[in-house]
Amino acid sequence: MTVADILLLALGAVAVGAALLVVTTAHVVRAGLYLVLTLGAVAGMYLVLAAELVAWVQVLIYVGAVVVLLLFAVMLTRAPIGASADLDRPAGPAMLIGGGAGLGLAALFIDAYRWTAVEFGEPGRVGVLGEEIFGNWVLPFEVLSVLLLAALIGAIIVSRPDIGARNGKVPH
Amino acid sequence: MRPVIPYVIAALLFGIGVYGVLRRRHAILLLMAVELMLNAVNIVLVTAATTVQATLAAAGVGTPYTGHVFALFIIVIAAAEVGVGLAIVLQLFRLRSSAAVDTVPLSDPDPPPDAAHATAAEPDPPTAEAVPR
Amino acid sequence: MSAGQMLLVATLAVPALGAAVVALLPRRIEQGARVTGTVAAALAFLASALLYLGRDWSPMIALGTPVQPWYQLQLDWVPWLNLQFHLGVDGISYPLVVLTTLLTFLCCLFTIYRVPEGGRGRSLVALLLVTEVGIVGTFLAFDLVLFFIFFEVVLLPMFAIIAFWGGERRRHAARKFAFYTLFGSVLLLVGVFVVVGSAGTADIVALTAGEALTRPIQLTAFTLFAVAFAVKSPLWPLHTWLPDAHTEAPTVGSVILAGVLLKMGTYGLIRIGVGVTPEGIAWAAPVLGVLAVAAIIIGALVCLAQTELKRLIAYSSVGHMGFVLLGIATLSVAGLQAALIGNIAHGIITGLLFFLAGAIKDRAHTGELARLGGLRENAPVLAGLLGFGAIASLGLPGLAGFWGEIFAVVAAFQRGDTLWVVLGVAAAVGAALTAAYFLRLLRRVTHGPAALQLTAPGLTRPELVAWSPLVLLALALGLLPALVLGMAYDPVTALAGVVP
Amino acid sequence: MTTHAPLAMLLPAIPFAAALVTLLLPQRSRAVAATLGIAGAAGALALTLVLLLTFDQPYGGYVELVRFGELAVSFGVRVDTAALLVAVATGVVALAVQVYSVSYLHDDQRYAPYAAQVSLFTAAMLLVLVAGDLIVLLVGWEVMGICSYLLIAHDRRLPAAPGAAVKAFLVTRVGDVGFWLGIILLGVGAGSFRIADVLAAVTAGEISGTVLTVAALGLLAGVAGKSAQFPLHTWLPDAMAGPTPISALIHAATMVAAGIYVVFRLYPVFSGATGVLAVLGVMAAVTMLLGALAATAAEDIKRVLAWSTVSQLAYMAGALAIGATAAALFHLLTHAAFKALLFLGAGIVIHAVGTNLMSGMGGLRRALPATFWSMTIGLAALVGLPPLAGFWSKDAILYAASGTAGWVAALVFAAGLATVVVTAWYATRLWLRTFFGAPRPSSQEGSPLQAMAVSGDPSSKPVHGAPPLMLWPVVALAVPSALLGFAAFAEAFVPWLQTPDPVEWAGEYVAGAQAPVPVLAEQELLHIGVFMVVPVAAVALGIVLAWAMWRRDTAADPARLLGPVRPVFAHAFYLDQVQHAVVVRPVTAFARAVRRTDEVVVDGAVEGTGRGTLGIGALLARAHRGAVPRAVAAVLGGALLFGIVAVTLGGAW
Repeated sequence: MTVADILLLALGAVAVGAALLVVTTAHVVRAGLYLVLTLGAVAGMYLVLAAELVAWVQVLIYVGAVVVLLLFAVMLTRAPIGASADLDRPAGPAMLIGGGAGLGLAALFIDAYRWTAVEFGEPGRVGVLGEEIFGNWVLPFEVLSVLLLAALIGAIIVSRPDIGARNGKVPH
Repeated sequence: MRPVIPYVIAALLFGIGVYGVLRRRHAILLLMAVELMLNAVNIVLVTAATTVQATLAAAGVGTPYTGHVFALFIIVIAAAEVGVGLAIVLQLFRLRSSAAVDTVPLSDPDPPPDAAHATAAEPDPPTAEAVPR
Repeated sequence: MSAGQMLLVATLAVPALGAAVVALLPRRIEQGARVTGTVAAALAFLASALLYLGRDWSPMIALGTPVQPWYQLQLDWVPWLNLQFHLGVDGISYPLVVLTTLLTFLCCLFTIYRVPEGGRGRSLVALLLVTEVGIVGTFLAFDLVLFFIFFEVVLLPMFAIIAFWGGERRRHAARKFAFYTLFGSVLLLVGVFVVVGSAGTADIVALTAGEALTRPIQLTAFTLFAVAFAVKSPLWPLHTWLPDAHTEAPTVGSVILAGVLLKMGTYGLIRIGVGVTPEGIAWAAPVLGVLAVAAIIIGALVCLAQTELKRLIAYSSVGHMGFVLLGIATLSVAGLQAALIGNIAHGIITGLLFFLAGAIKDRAHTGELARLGGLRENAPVLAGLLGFGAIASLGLPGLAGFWGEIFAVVAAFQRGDTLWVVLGVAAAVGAALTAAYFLRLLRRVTHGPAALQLTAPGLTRPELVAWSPLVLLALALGLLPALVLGMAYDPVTALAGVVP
Repeated sequence: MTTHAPLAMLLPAIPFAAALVTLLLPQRSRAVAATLGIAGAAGALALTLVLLLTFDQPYGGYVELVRFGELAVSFGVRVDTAALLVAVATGVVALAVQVYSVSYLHDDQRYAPYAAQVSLFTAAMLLVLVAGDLIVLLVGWEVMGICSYLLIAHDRRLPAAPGAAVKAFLVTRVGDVGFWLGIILLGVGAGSFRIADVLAAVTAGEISGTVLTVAALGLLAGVAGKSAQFPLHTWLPDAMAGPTPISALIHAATMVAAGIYVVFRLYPVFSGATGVLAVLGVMAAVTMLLGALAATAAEDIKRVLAWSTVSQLAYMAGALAIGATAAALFHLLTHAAFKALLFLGAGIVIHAVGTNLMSGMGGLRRALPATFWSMTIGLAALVGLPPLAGFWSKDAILYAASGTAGWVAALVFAAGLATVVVTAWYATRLWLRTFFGAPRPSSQEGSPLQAMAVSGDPSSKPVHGAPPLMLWPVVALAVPSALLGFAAFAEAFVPWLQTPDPVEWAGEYVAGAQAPVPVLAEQELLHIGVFMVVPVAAVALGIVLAWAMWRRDTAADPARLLGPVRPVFAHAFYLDQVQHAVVVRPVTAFARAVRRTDEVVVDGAVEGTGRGTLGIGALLARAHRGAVPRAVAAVLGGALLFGIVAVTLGGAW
């Protein structure tokens, strides 16, 4: 049990606990806030795992952008601020499949790794990571940028039905 | 470092995400659950990168940071996904004045036994626009 | 490449090129495109006819090979699949090749003059040419995989011909045709792989000569082949796609369907069933014979109660192909020869009959026997030709249809067992029933008072040009069956020699 | 092969060529068609005469047409005097008919196909006569059938014609199933279709008894169909719907005789098979009486003649059954002459009065004197009045029957003698009702048999005389009808009717063969003696009975003598109805049932498979059409399931 393990355990506990709250809370807005907690805990785990860049990107994009987007969406869809009763469906199948997937995977991992320990190598270096991205993975990277662009345009078009409308009589 | 710890956490997060996707009716909550699953995958990737780097770097095989790269990619894709997803959610909400996914039909309705049911199921932009903003 | 090989390639390539050119010509050149296609078909016919001249005249039985093509073309295509581009022609396939090219040419010629409703004539011509490529390729292929590929090439253009230019229920008929034959083709494919996988070669010449296949493999493969070919031929009770397809298809489609497309099944049975899996066919011959005779009798009886002109002719095909299959099932030289000439005769005569039926339906706007009548009052030449076609089709001695029928029966009697004698007797009774329904047809359609006003009762020149070769061939083959059988005697004798 | 054999091969080819050319003519080119038809028949006749006059030995010649396995089909001829004599008869009648038709069908719109079909028929008949190969014989045999079909259906004004044509072809075709099988059995048994080889094999006993019997019975079925013998005789009276010259050519003189000729030609097959000749004898005896009795009540003049043809053919069959082959052939020749004469004469009568019904005739001897005298000769020959042709030939048959032992011969003799009486009766009736008495309007009411007539033009036209083109053939045919019988006195003629021994005459002609081919068995034709009184007395009885009946009331039908059995005879013992009920209706009903089964069960299975697949697909589609959450649950659950399966079964982890 090293420090890293303890940190990971603690952060993991936070992440899992907050995640449980995300999927169980009756407040839509609170769910978003719990999500922030989960994502932050995961970012902490990345740090422990010596993946600094991933951690910061996680914080920037997830916490900074995605969650904000989600909260905006919550507002735009005029979700109730308080607790609402009809957010959930029956828990039975969800519990079965979700629990099965989670515990099953966990069992597999446990079976695979037992309690073995590995040593950390070199601490994460962003420079090397950059070389990697723009060396080996430059083509996916570029494709990804196109994807982002496409998603951007797609999001605009989907959310603005008046753009594609032929007769232009969609009221706004 | 015991890789089993982050792995198990990832597995649990994934299971929770699945549970959320299945449990929740609200489209935004659904998206949040999906984010949980994506994060679980990211944890696995990063852990694996660390582990592999540790075990294989000495042997000179394996490319370090591949897991990190993938994690980054997934984060970007997740962002894109959320963007598009939320746009769809907004549109859905505009059409049905609800963000619940239960009621979305996946195919054309069968030849309607009664016309009223059919028009109710038909996505019809002009009537949807009647929803007050 | 020798001249013969070039002719072989030309027979396939000319219609393919023709189809491409017709498809690529600008849209406004409609008539020109049809003429172009017809010229391609004519060239293909010429090439196939010339194949005969360059043949190897040496007697072949001395060589000891069961299959001895006049000439062949062998190129590696996909070596790791044992797939070769192996073409060849011999006395068994040559008449079928010429019949195919001739009928396609006549159909294209006919299409210049008349396009059925449903689409543009140039597309029809192009599709006809593609069909021709498939059919001729099937007859020329000396490689199992290649055979299968060509066998399948035919399917889609024919589907399109029926589905676009057909009658009222064309979609249904086209789908039924396509699915039914595809069902057979799947089994054919499996059979091909069984054979190729077991023998390690797909070369038909080698497979026919060798004894590479064990008996269980042969039985399995033949069962698969037999179902596929039985669907195509068609053999009762796998025939029901045929009346629908023939009835709904446009005239030229029916002509090609009945004239040559069905022959792919019987040709396959002879070339592959007898050649590649002789033990299999010998094992299944009684079943084949019984079904063939059932087809004869049932086809005739159904025709006797049939009320629609084209449907009647379609069902008559079932009966006629029953005779062909009976000939094959006897596995004797006489039977195989009877099957060959029966094939050709049926192609010629039924092609003619479908042309005539199409002409009658076009003029009378109905094919219901109850509403037709008195054709010889309105359109004496048409009635005369219909009479000729019907008489030829009922197997009148002296016309082409006779030889295949009687010698199928002769071959059955030659087998000598009680079963085969009974089959022969039943087939002869079926021949009498055939006469009954054709006379009923003539009585309903040509005799009696004129029932309908015909549009344009006279025959046009294109019609006469397209039909007269068929009339002449029906007569010529009737008087001189050796035109077909002379060149087929040696190959058939050699082929029958491989049957245990 | 001598120079004769190719000439003999040319024999059918001449009218065939004429037929082909005529068929290509436009339909209305009468003159050319008629010329070609006459030229074809005349050419064939001339060639036959040449062959007959230069004949010294039976010969044959073969050109192989095609080879099926070890069986070859060759276009071969096999010529002996019998073949040539029948060919002469065919040629003469065909020529007469071609000439006659020019005038008889003077207003026909479709003369060219008609003439072509007559020429084609002539060619087919000649082919049957000279064929040296069973398959080639079959070709001629069936082509004759189809020509008969086409020509019966020729007359567009008769609603009954197409039906009668179909019936004629189908009934003979049913018999031909047997004929096919007989030929095939013989060919397979002998290993060759050449008649010479087949007969040699039969004589040598190479074909087993059962096979031979079955083959002979099969051939007999074909013969019964073609020669209108019971029970396949029903088509012949109906065939009178054809134009009268056709009745003369096909349904009296030649085609129907082809069956008899084939039995004659293949006689060793029949005599070698046990019991087959007895069957033939019984068949002949039944047909003889049946035909004659049916003729007594028939009202249509052509039907009377048709039934008489049935009856006379049965004489020939009976003669064959008792082994009197030469007598059968002799009767065939004389019958061809006088029956053609009678039909053509009847044609003139019908042409003159515009009806087929005898109730519309009467007193015509003054209007048509030449026809009257010719037909008188013909009828007298038919009944067998000495010294006309029919007397000698019929006498030869009866004498042979009386002189042969066995019950078959006795049966044939008894039936033959009874038939002589009946024949005399109905012939006298026809003669009296047509040519004597007062002229009658054609549309006479009250005859219950009028409906039986195949034709009845109700408008009563004035009687007009015989056109010369129609009269000449009739008068010309009167000569052989009267005199042919005397040929039996000629020393040279009698051997011409004998069958050459098939063993000696093995096939190809050997040039300069030394020994003449012996005949199978010497037969005599002429018996002048006390016996001749018997048939003459029978004839006299019949004539007197009819005359006495007619004397009482010259306007009434002597058939009233028949009393209650008259409708039975008029309907020919209701055999048509029986045939309809026993064969036609069950077959058509069965056909409908089969069609229905084919469409509902066989096709239903196919369509059902398609519909079933669609149905299952629809069910599955409905299962997939749930809302998003259920779909998601299914996907994730499925993935989990796969994972579990992979882990459990994979076992790698």
